[in-house]
Amino acid sequence: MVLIWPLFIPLLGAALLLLCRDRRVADAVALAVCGVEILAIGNAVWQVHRWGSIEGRYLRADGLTSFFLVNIAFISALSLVYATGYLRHVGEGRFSSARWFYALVYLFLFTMVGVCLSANLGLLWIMMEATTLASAFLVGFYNTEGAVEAGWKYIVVCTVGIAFALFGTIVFYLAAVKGGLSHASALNWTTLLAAASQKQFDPNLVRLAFVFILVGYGTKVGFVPMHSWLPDAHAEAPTPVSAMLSAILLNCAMYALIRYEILASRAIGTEFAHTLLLFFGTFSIVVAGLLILVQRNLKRMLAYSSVEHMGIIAIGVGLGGPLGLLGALLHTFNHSTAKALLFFGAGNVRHNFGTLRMDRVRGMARSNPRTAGVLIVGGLAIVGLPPFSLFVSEFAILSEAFTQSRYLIGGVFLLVLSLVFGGFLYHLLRMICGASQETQPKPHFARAEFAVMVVAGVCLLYFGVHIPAAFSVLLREAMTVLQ
Amino acid sequence: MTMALGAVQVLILILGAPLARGIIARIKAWFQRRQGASIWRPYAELGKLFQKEDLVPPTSSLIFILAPRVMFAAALAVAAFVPVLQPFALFGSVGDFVLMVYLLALGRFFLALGALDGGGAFGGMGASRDALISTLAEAPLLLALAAVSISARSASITGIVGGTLRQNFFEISAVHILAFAALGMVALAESGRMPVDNPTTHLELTMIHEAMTLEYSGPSLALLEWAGAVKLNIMLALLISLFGPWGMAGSLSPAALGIALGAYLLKMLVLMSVLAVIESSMAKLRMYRVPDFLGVAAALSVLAVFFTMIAKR
Amino acid sequence: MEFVGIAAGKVVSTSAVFLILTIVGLAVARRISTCVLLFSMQSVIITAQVAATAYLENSREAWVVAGLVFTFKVLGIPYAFFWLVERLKSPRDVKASTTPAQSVFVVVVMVFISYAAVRSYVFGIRVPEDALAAAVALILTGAFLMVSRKKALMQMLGLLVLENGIFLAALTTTFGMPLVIEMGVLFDVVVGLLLMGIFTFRIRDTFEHLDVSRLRRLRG
Amino acid sequence: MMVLDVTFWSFLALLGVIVPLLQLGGRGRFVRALSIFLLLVGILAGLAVAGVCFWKNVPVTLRLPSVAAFPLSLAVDRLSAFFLFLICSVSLPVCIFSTSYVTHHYAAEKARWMWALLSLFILSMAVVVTASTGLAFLVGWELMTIVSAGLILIEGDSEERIHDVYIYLLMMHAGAAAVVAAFFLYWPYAHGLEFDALRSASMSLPAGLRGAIFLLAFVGFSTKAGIIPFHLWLPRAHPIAPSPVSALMSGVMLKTAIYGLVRFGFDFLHGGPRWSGYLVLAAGAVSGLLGVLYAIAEHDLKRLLAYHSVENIGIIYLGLGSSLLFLANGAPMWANLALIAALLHTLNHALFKSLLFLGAGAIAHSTHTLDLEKLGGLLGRMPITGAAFLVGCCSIVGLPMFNGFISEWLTFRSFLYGSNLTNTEAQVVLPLMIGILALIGGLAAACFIKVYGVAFLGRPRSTEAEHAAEAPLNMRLGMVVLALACILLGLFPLTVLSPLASLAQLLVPGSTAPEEIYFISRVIPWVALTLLGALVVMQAVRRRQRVAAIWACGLPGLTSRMQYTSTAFSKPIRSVFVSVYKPDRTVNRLPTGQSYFANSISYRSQRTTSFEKFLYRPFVDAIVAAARQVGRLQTGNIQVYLLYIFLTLVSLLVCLRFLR
Repeated sequence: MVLIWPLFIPLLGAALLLLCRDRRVADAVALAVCGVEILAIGNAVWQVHRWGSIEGRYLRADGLTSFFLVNIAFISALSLVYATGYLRHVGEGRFSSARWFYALVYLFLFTMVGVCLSANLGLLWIMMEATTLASAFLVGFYNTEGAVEAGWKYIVVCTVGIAFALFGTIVFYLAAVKGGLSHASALNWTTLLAAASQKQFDPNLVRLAFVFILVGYGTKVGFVPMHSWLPDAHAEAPTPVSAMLSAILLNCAMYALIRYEILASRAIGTEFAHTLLLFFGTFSIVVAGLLILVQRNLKRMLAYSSVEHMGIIAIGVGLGGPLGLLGALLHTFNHSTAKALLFFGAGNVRHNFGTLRMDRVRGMARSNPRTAGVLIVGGLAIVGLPPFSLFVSEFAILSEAFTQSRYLIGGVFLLVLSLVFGGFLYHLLRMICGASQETQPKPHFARAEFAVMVVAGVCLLYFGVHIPAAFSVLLREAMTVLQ
Repeated sequence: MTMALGAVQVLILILGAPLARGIIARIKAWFQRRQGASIWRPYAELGKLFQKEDLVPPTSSLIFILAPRVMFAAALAVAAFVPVLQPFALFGSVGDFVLMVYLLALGRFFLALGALDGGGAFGGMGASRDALISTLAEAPLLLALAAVSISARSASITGIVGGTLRQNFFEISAVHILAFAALGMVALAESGRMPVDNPTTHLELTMIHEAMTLEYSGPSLALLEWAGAVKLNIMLALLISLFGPWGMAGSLSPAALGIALGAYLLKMLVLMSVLAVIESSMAKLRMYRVPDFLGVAAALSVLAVFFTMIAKR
Repeated sequence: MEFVGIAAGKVVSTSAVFLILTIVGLAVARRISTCVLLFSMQSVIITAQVAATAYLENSREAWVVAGLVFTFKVLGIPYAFFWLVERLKSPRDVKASTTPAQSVFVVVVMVFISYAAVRSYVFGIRVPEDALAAAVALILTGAFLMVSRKKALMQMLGLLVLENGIFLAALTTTFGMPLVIEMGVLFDVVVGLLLMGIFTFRIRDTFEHLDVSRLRRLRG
Repeated sequence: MMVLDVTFWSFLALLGVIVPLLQLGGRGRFVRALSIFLLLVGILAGLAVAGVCFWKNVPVTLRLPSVAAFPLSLAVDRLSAFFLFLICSVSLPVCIFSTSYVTHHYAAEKARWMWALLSLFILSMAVVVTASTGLAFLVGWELMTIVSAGLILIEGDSEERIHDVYIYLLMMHAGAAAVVAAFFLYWPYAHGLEFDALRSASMSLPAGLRGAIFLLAFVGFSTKAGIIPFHLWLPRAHPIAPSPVSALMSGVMLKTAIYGLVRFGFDFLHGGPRWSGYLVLAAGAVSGLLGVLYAIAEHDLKRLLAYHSVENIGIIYLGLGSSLLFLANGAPMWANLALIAALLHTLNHALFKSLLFLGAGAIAHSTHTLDLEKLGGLLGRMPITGAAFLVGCCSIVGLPMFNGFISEWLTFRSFLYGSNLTNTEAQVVLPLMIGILALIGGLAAACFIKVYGVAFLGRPRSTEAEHAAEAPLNMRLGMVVLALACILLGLFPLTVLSPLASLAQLLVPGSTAPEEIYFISRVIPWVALTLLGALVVMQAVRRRQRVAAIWACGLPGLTSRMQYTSTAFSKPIRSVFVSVYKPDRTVNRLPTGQSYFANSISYRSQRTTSFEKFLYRPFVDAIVAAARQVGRLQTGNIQVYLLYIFLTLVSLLVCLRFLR
């Protein structure tokens, strides 16, 4: 019952918001629903902490779920508060009004919470596909050429990818059924985990299933070469949605993948799944690192950076080990914060300069010092410099790589970090420094927007220096699920 | 007593320097079948200059006056490193060759600054050319000294001299021959003699050392000239004491000291004759051939160092 | 009743051939409406197979699934497609980037591959080899259609064929997943198609054509 | 020692938190003045801690709360104390200098950032040298880079500057990656990055790994140190920073790299692999020679000084290399000597290079230019600055009685001992390094004759130089403090040498304090006395002076354009070493076609370093080309995207089939 609320509230919120015709009312309702949702998630996380895990027929939650739920709550709260300021600049169209926006966002949120709470692998798939469906209109929200194109690519590519995940799910189901589980429980995660530990599954089938799952959910995570939808969708979506796509959706897809990784590792040993994850992770960071170098559009660059960071998380999970998993989980959270902050900054750039072309933006330090500050903090954090939190998580993953004497991966990782550093700094320095353009854009900044960014920035800094005790507990409980 | 003798040695090197110049000029004149001036003339010149007033360019600063004095003081300090009559010198046992070379560099540094402070074109020209030469001379100088020092297993000047003294003249090694050649060439360059520099020219295309002292007059010029003479004297004395110290006074008896003085004067005369021969028979090198000349010296000194390794086996 | 059982068994064992026929048809079809019809026929075969399975396994859930499949895939979706083709008023050819001959060749190769791929798995799990191979062939053909047909509508159709293949695979290997899940999957498919349909309108409105291979503004 | 702990804490707190917060958050002049005062107090506290630890050898350890699974702690052992002392003793005069520099040069808003970042910069360097876990080290290391880049950007942000800063950041990051890798290679053996663990793990490392760690540390730290060919950033970044920052970057920040190399090479690895000495020697020789040669060709004062940093780091490397070589050949006594030489030169270079950069700052303050061709005659106009700068010049050239000489002398002596080794290669290589060092010294002397002669002596070459006025009091104070330090250290080196000898004994086990340090300490005062005595005597018997114009070859008078310029001065050396410079010369005559009757001739000589052309450019081009190729895969065609997915799936399935 505890788990119903986090699912139900966004759905209810979406319905409520469709009724709000006035933008101000919609803002207020959206924020209120967000507050209630945070409470619901907080309650669920607390209960999980108290009882260890909550099992249900269709919904369940354990430490890993809590961790991702906290992530979702945090980022969506930031995004929604940011959106209240952001939407003032958006022209009202037939379906591009504030209420539609909020309604779709809450629908999107519902599906993502659903992904995390699913106890049934089939339900997990359904929710995963639903995330695509819910966010497709958000991606195409502006209804411009680019938005429509991005939306189409997003929905088609992701649906095809997810279709393979469905096949993978079926094969897993087959393996479970052949392994002696009943039809009703052969998709239930808890049962499957127990059976996997007993080595009841045909290893060949599990391998086959995992390959399909990896390609399928990997499309959603944004592994190269299945990442093609990602830069388009991130670049064309409204900024709060970009932030949510990058900072929550990708994590949710990663969450699904991690669930299967746990199963596969239990069933056939860790080597197979880990090798695949390491391969895709490494390949992704190399390609994304190179692509970051040649981007011209700020949001596209951020999108490729997301690909890179998902690769890093995959490497962390693929390495396993206490430090690798710790790093991967921390990195999930840290990357979300940093990427959300950067997307917010990018949104401001778009408002103030009317473009996202990085070569047309100059001298922000003078004309928009606050946006410049946001981009500096976010940029330094995302390339993994201390004292920001991504440094710590990347440090942990690297430690694990070297602990296992995987010098190749460690070396490639370090090289790519330098590459990405070069790519980011090249553009950021030019955007922030230098003489500003002749037509001075009006520095614009709503208080709410700025507050959000300050929260994110402080969070990045704080987690780089110290990890709060509560968060440590959350991390520890998530890691017990993983190990 | 030893200390006193050390002081005497310094005086010999300082006060005898103009004389050495005079003698060289006289030998050169003899080679050129001229009568030549008196060998005491340099003293007269110095005396004359010391009587005069110092002319200071209007744009110059304190450095202009300071430079000749630092130059002379440095020469004085270096003179205290070189054994003449006995295998001992004031700084000879505590100071090593590196310190000695760097003291010479101190003088040169300030001389060049003084030249630049004149504010004319020639000072800069001389300083620039001198900078090239002394830069290139420093490496062979130190390497050759190092080679000698390695084979004597001591870095101090008196230690090296003592090491050579313990050797028989006929057992003199390849290291010494090579180092001697290198040091000889460097000594020519360092003291501004042919074929590197012509001390008698004032032609703007060719002069180096003279260009640097061109704006000086009176006591400053006297100090510069004197210091230059001391430097030459030191170089010659150094060559003698490092490569041919035999005859130096082992004890402080008058007889030994007398022999030592005689031997020193004789050896000095030989070297000065060689110098005069070189100066009379060779043309000055073009400016950009000087690096080749010093390159040969460097090669010789590198070989000398290399041979120390072979000699040790 | 014995006769029905035999017929059901027959359906299960021979449907593969008919499915392969529809695949070949899809490869050579030049008009969108033909493709939709072929898809509809494909769905009929699958429905029949579900029904046969339901009868043989005597499962009530499977009957519900058969009903759902029939309603949506045989009737609903093809009807929606025809409606779309009418409303979009776009040219009716499929705009293939391969000639029909090439397409047929590719499809035939894919059928071979399917049989070869399935062979190594069927021994372990005892499923009808033909049906599973047909399912894999459907998946591959769906993928092929999506890659080789430039029309947005044809991509949707390719996706449907692909989904049919997956459904069939689930059916032949495990006799279907739990009902709730099947319904959820079907719901997703339908909503997904709905969204894609809306997007086709948007594409037509913004670009004035439906050729997705020309949507190349975002790249690099 | 509670007192030391508290002092060290207050140093960290003042520099890291209080001063930046007061500067950025505080309002009013009083608060800002207070924060500057607190900054100076903080540095003094650091100086006190470092001094006590260095001379009395009392270690201080601070444990900080760990981040995630990684402990953070700072510890001041004797090596750290030496470097902390170096940092603080240079920072103090630089900050004094800055008090007037910043007020004169920056508006209030920039000044706040300047002070805040300056404080953080000093702190980050202190963190680097006192860190006792890998994480703390790397945090300090990266902070140091970012903060210094911020300081450079405060000065101005034109396109070229941004480009230079970018190159700086990029190379620093790549270097940091190498350092990170060097640390991480320890992990399987040390199970952590605490320095104690690394130290004990070094015993059990396999030989290959030792070599790899040393190589990575060498590359990483050499990048920071500006060793050729990793020096590309140095002559770009140092000149464009504000002068006090240049002083800190060149004087102190480069030294953190030396610290790192000593930490790794001596403390952790106890000498590294056998070839380590040759590698470091070669790097030092190349950097020393090329650095000074490039410096001579420059006529921008700060660029010239930057290249001299390359040279001096080269000299330090020569000392370190010979120490490593001695260590590898089982001669700890001489290794000790060479290490002392290197460390002393580190301190010396910090003192005189920051003095020179401050001098450059004072010149820029008074004349608004750093182009040597536009200076001249400044000594009469800025006597204190001029005198202090002269001390700096004498020190960097290594003239006796100044501090640079002591360390160069020790280096020479250590080379000389090379002949006593049994290893034939070392026996030849080390003594030959005497020649290299002598050549470097000679070239440096030539270069600083040029600098001082052209900038401070003769006639002014521009109206700005003609109207130059002496720098404000605080600037002078900063320079004079450093100049005095240079002289005192040059005359009485034993104060630093004897604790350094004890430090070297810790790093090189089995050695005793070499007699050379006592030797030089004894002889230098006597030599100085002789020189000064002679000078005093000569001054006493000085005759009258008269000011008279010099002979102008019959022309009406001399103008400043007739003086030798900086370019002209260096011409002989440049033409001898032409193969090093490889200049691209272009001569344009107008009108074209008539070679004898030209109206105007313009001559341009441009030098792009060969390293940039042949090493970095192809590398960067290759990466960008690869990135573009990869970018082409993102065609924009959705069908191709789908194909990627299918192909990935198929190839994975094929792999699955065949790997089974």
